[in-house]
Amino acid sequence: MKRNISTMIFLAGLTLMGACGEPGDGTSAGTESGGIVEISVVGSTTVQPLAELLSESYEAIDPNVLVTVSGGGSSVGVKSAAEQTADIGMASREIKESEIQDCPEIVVHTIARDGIAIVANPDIDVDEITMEQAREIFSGEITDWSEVGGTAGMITVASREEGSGTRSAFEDLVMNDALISEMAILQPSNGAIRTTVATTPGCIAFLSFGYLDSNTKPMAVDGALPTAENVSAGSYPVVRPLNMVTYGEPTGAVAEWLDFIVGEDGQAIVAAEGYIPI
Amino acid sequence: MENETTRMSTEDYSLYYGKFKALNSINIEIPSNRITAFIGPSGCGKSTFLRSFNRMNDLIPGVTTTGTVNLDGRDVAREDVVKLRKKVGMVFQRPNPFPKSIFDNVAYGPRLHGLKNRSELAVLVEKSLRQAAIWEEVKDDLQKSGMSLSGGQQQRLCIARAIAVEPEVILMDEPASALDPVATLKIEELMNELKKNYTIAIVTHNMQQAGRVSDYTAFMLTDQNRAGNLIEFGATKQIFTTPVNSRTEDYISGRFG
Amino acid sequence: MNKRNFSQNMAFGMFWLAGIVSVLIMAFVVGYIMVKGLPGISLDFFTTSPRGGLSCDGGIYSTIVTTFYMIVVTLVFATPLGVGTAIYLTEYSSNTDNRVAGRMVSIARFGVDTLAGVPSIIFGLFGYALFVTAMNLGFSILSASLAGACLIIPVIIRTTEEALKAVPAGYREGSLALGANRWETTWKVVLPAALRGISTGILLSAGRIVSETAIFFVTLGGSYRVPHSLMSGGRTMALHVYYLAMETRAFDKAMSTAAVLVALIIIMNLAINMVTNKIAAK
Amino acid sequence: MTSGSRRTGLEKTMKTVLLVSALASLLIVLLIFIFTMKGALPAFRELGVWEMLSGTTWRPGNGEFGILAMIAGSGLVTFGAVLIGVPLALGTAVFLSEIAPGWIVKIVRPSIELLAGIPSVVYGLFGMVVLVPLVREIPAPGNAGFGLLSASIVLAVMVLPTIASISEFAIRSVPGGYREGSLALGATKWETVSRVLIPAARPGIISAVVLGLGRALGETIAMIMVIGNSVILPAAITGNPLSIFLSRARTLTGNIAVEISYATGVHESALFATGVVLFVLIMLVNSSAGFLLKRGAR
Repeated sequence: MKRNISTMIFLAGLTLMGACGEPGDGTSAGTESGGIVEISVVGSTTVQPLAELLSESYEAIDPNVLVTVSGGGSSVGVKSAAEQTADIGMASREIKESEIQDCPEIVVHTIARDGIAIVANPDIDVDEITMEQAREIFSGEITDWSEVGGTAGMITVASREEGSGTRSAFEDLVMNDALISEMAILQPSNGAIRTTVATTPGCIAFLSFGYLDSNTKPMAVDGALPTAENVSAGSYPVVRPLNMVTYGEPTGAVAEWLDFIVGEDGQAIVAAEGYIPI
Repeated sequence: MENETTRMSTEDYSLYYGKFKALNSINIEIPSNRITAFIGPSGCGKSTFLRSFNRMNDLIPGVTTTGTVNLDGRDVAREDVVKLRKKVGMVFQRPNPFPKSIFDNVAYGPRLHGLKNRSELAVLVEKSLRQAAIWEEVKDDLQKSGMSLSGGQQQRLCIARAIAVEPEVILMDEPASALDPVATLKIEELMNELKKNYTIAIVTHNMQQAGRVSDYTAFMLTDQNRAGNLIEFGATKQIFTTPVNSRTEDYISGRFG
Repeated sequence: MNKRNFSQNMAFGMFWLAGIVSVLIMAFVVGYIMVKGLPGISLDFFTTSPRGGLSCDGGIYSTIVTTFYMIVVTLVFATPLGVGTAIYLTEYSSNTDNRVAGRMVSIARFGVDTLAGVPSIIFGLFGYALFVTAMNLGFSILSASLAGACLIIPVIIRTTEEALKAVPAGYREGSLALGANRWETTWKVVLPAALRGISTGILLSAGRIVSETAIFFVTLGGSYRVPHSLMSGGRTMALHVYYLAMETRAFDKAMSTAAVLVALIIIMNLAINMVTNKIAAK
Repeated sequence: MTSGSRRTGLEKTMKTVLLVSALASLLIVLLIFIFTMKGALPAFRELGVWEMLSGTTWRPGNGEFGILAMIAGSGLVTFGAVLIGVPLALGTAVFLSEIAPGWIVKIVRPSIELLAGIPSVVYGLFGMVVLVPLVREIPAPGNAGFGLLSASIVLAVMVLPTIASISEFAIRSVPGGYREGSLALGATKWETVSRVLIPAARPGIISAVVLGLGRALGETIAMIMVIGNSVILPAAITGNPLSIFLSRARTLTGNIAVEISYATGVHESALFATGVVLFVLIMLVNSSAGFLLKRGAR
């Protein structure tokens, strides 16, 4: 009987202790166990596949490192780095002022840039729109393809959900203060957006460069097609950074991995996946 | 009855299900090493009364009692229920062997009460099975499941299981009502053997059975409030031939019930 | 009379239709997934881990491992609690010791009924708030199992209760009459007799863990590496299907993984039916 | 220590242990309530409970957190699922318990059990690649396939097994005497089913439907894959009022799952508030079963 009570108190204590949070060890360095250094990476689902690829390539070079990449979203990524529950946080957007205020110690490493392409269903016969038209289409003012020079047909807008890094970048860069139409189909991921655009007649959406393929039709904006070359040349305007966030300057294996990413081999992978090297 | 020693007795014993009085102030003395039969129509409370001796009624929510039930002069309510049930064994209406081997069925009780030694257990199991007159039928395969036996064998296995904890009293709640006549006869013969060593109380529907096997008979009947009363208690021969109470006579002669 | 026969025939026709439609739906869903998914399945598919980020090459090895871990760890948490609760509710509820015990039973019963109605996304939200964030366990097998355990505890309780209730009362009486106490009776007689029933409950729960996505989406992290400790994140097969369909270019792999998942569920159902039939045969 | 006192000690210990485990479920429920409430409190305080419940606009970027559209979305999709699923489920239940020959039962019942076991993500996938394109074929302006109809069909299939198997059990549990009594009076089998069996099994059927409702309200992953997730009050898109089902919508569950990854601050809190609303809604539905049963018993 007594033992039961003490077990319960122990468990309750454990819960409370956990609730207070454990202090981290100061900087991001990875966790070593049994000769293997583990780096935990958490955050944006846009960066996740790229980070996975980068970790696999790096582990081929240094087998003593194990990088585990988890999703959770950009905000969770920044929070995890700030609270040191992960070695690295991933964010597919700029780090917000409020986030830096909450934790001034965080250090941002831009590992690539990502263009955001405007894509349409392959059957659409419009090849180019202006920034202004894009704004009006996504805000719901233009509702028919004939208004932008195509064959008459209803425009169906698809968009990422509110809060997504891709969406907030798109809103900053394209929408200015206009709001994306409430009628838009909202999908919680780039993959779902691509499927939606590819299969829905008259559909238009925005999509991270990494997800472009022949099933969707990229549109030129103000005369520039969404390609890495045009981004590098500065003619394609819709671009956002892909960031890694650490708590303090990284050391050890974490620093080495980040160096690998921004180095030649890492950036080659970035380019091969359709993103823009820095 | 003067020459008998009393093994169990009740004094002004009443039992209630919630507010409903099921047994009304029963006084009885059950003699040692004899078979005492409880007879009466359905619902007269004879099974409930039998289950009072090993406090099986404790399991039913809302049961309260007044008066006392005594074993060897001591109130069973004050006794540790585990010790009480070790001294007062029970055999149920439907044979209820556990889904275990024959050996484990019989060894179940002794193991509970702390006997671990394998060879001592084996001796005890054999002795119990012999006493229950089933040894010859099962000795070749004690690892066989108790459930695989016939109904009559199962009931004798249950008797062996009850004997194995070396009780003083064995309560039998209509032990043969689910069995065929041949199996019933075997159980009755067995009871006659067992009374040498044990005190037996049996509830039965079957008056012929009571007449055949018991030394004493208690006749119970419900009163106008549906509470069970002890109407008459005496030597079986006397109850069946010269009952004092007219209601006993009516029941015995088959005028009701 | 003819009118009555006519309405009977009409009605029965509808019932036949309903039964047939139900089977057709099953056949169509399962058939579609299998037809689209099976061509992508080879031995390699089971023995290699996903790799290659967005293109998601490779197989599903690590997700099988994670699924297995999740089943084991979740059951370790949930089984004692679930079986314990069921025992208390069925074996101890009739105890007349005191009023408090009766009150406890109804309080516990209320808790179980409420828990059974909680939707899985709430378990996910709760797991995220308590285990991932407040207790600092991060996206890990541990966090996800704790949240997952909340989902299956009611399943285990319900099936165990049914199994215990199916044990004949005579077993309990027989044991108690031999001087066994409640616990000895439960442990030595009732539980062994209910074991098959309880094991179907555990299989059923394992199935729920295999199928669950919403909870793990917000607590498990989704790393496709082979997990190496309770604190590793991971990706179950069901979660992998979601990621494949929603986050990568590998839609065909999503179908193949879904096919494996459905096959696994079919096998588990067959196992459950086998166990139940054996109980029925007894 | 004697064997007897050790046995008694074990008995008492186990009783406490079992009681503690029995109370664990309640503890979990309380913890869930506390943590969800704690998360939701800032939003309720800052935005107002009523404002949230009655607000139709959800634009976290603008600080607008109305969840009425999601409540409507959850309600409508559940209604749609009931409309499609309940007749099918009850029909199947009657078929299995009263009509189907043994060998057919042996095919139908495992099929339904299998339907119950298929992961919701697989239903979502199936909905995405099969149902959505089919629904898209319905000619109506703005119909993209994603929406309430696709979601309702998927959901109907998902609740079918729950409702069918519990109802079947309820009908089977009707005492055989009822059946024989009715048939002996010259009633046809159909009259027996419709006038005797179904009324007698009504409590079980009601709780089956309510349980199915709870399931439907709680479904997440399959919903976000097919419903379109737009935060709008669903409305008919053509003159035909039924076309409301071609409208896109978002469920309460979907709102949480879709945005929790990105949310911080009030936004995150508003998602916990969504969770509280969902929790309360499901509790109401589940307890209504008890209420309906009591009324039915009278």
